[in-house]
Amino acid sequence: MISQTQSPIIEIAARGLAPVIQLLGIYVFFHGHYGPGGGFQGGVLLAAGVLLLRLGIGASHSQAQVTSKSTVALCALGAFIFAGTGLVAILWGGDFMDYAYLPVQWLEAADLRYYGILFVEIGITIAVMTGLIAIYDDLLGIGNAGNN
Amino acid sequence: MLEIIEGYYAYFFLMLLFVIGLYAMMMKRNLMKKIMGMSMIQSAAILFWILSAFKEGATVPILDRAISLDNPDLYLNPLPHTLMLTAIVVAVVTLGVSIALAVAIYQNYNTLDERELLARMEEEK
Amino acid sequence: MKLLQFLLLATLGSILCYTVLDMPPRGEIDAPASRMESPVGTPVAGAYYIQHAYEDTHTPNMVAVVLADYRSVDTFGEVVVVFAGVMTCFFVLRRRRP
Amino acid sequence: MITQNAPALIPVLYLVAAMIIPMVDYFRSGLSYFIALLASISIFGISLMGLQEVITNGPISYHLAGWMPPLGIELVMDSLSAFICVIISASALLVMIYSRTNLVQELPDKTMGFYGLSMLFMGGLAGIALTGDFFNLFVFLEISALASYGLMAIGVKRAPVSAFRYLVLGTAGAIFYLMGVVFIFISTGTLNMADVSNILPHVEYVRPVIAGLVLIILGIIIKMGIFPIHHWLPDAYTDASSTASALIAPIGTKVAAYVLIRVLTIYEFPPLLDILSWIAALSIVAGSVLAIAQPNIKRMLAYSSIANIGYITLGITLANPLAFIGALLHILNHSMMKLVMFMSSGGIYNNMGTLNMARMRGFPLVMPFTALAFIVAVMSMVGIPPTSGFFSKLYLILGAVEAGAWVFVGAILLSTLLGLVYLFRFINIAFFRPYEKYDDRMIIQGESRKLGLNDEDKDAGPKIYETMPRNEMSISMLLPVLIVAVGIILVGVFNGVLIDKVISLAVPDF
Amino acid sequence: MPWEIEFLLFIILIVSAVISLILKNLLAAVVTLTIYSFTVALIMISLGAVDVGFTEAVVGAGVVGIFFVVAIFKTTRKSYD
Repeated sequence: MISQTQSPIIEIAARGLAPVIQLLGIYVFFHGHYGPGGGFQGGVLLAAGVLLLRLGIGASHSQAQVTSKSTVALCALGAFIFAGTGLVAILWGGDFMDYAYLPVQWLEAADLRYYGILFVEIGITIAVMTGLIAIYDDLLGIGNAGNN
Repeated sequence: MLEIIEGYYAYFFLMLLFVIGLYAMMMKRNLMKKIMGMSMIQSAAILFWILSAFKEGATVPILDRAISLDNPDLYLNPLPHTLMLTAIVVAVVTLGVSIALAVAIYQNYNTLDERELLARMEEEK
Repeated sequence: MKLLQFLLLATLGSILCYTVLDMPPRGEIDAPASRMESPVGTPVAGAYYIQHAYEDTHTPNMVAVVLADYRSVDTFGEVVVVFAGVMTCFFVLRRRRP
Repeated sequence: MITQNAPALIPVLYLVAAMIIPMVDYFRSGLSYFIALLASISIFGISLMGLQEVITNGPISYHLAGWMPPLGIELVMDSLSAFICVIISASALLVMIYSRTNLVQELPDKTMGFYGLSMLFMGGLAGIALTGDFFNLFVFLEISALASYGLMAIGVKRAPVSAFRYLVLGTAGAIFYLMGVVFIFISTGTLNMADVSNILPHVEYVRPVIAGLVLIILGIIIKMGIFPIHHWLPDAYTDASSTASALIAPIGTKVAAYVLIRVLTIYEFPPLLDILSWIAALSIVAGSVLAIAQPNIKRMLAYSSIANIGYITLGITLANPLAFIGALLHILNHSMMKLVMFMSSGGIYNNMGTLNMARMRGFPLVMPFTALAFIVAVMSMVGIPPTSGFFSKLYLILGAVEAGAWVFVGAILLSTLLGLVYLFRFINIAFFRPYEKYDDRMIIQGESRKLGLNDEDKDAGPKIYETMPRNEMSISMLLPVLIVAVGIILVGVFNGVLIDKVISLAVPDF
Repeated sequence: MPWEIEFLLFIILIVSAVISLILKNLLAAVVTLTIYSFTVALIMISLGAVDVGFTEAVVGAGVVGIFFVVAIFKTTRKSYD
């Protein structure tokens, strides 16, 4: 799993399938307002695409999308987007996570909540995607110095 | 009798699953099997919540223009579904952490069997 | 010792089965969680969410609304749980410098 | 604005600090400590402001996301939770100061992970203390639990095994809790604690409610480490690194005891209280007896934690104001005691190279200030008058007398006597024997350079030295220890003021 | 969905749970566990929880399986019970 595999079938299948899975993940994420889906499911699908690449073509060749070094920081960034939305609401006078107080004047409260939900789900997607990849990398020891 | 079975069979199965999971966590020697038992009791609790949201004859909690909102009995209760999304994430992450600890144990002691582990820890002392 | 554990599990299982017989059966429409109003007059969350989710947020998927607006702090906690798990795996398994 | 938003800011700022730490570390390493320290200081200030506000203006009910309580999530900051928050943030601040030099010696390449996890742990605990919603409590419980599994898993070689055991038990506890909450939810239809306690008298499903409460309490008891289910606690505390155990031991189990207070005040069910108080009495005696047999100081302290959590549970379940005041005072007192003892045992391990009490001969001569603080904590543990431990035990005994429960009075007194045995045995060895040095870790680095030893000598086994180096802990480690030791005496002397101003407001109506 | 189908799904659930605990080959046990989680997802969807069922299907069949397989790859495959 660490080095590139010998079999071309697996590599071609992984290379071909991973973008489709990730496209599906992005679709699920954006369709979360209207049907089953949302940040978490989309994030897991995006992570599944990357994990398929990690399994199929080897860890060192699949660093292009998400590097092992940056996963923890990106996961923190995703969670921080979520928390930051709430803190902005506090700064503009509302309660924590009250999207109606987000500083966008030309939208009414209901629409503001619509976009607030979308914004928060971006954070969830980033955090879940990179988080699952980070756990996988740690389990295999990919991020360790000297094994990379 | 059939009514009781129809109304309560799901609860009974879930309780059975809960006990099976607890059995695995208490009695199985292999750490991986313990982790599997853990994921079983987690899904038993999660299914229990989902069951509490179920209403006979109601539709999924996504707005349908054809169904009026005035009568909430026509939609399933969205609250337990939401909570269980959170609980599933918690379950997965706990599973990941437990697997990480199992890998760390294997790196230190080269076994996953609880008895061998105890024997090796005694040797070390 | 093993017999004792089996007995403990069997007792737990039978107590739980005895308990669930007192619950509202599967799919009961009149269960407390599905009512409009609780016995003391406070609104019950489930019915309120169904009726007001769309007008409050213009989002048809009620689960997404409850997830990210009404109970957003649970979801915040969920994301932090993911982050905590990542940090734990990082702390336990990853080594920066050899 | 800060006071009004204090209930949300206290947990969220901890969590945000935990998120900032890896992001900053990605660009530049070495700044984690300052972020954690800054967050701890500011949150300590915010919780003091919150306590002040609660005492003057009454409880704050904070509606997260702007929705009213049964619909949204409510954070409740009454004087009880504000008191717990102050304890949490103060001990976090002290341990953060303490970790400056100690952590670099213990876990040199893992400082970022440690500070991130400790911030997450504190955030989870503060969230547990403040939340007024059953499911939200579960989420915060899992945050703090996951962080503590990680913190416990690094230490001696067998630490992952202890952490894994704790993980299995802790997850079982969390699932019991979740199962209990679904029973309550099915029979009441709400998750808000205040709402549940209003609705419960009108509920027609009685069996699920009782089963749900029992399951919830079972889950909490597993996290508390009370007697029959205490096996994870000594291993976990002993095997973790000393900074991590100084962080977890003072407050980890107390917050579970606080949750027990919250759950028990929701619904009156007397048989449960009786059973719990007997378990607590058993835990007091068993913890003290088991502590006597331990040679390792951290292990001894862990067993004494079991006894002390028994005191707290007993005070809660006796259900009268005096015992309740005793329990709350004991939460504060025990946190301070455990802070001093775990922090100084970390310093002792660094300087003396051993945790075995029989080998700490002459340790007051090596580390005089640490020994002074240690003596204060020991006095407080046994209950000698000017310290706070005396007063908390006094209130507990008065409460037990008022409840007419003489067995429990006997249990407390017996445990005090046993405490005298194991602590004065240690003091006898440490203070009245001539100095000898055993080094379990062979030789620490600074020492080996000083003595001109090279690496081959490291395999030579424990050594005895005749010289008596004056080797006090570094100032950043000593300062928090001394602050807490002074605090123990101050709390003891001014306990009347503390009880009048803060604790008596937190006592519920019985 | 008629409750008889759900009853069958529950029986599959219990049987796959028991089998995955009995099997001595951990890799086979993990495969059975993914069957188990997929059955859980089916039950959730039959109870009307589409979001949760979707999540459980994605997570249980995908990520959990990968984690277990990686862990077995890093440790050992055989188990004594």
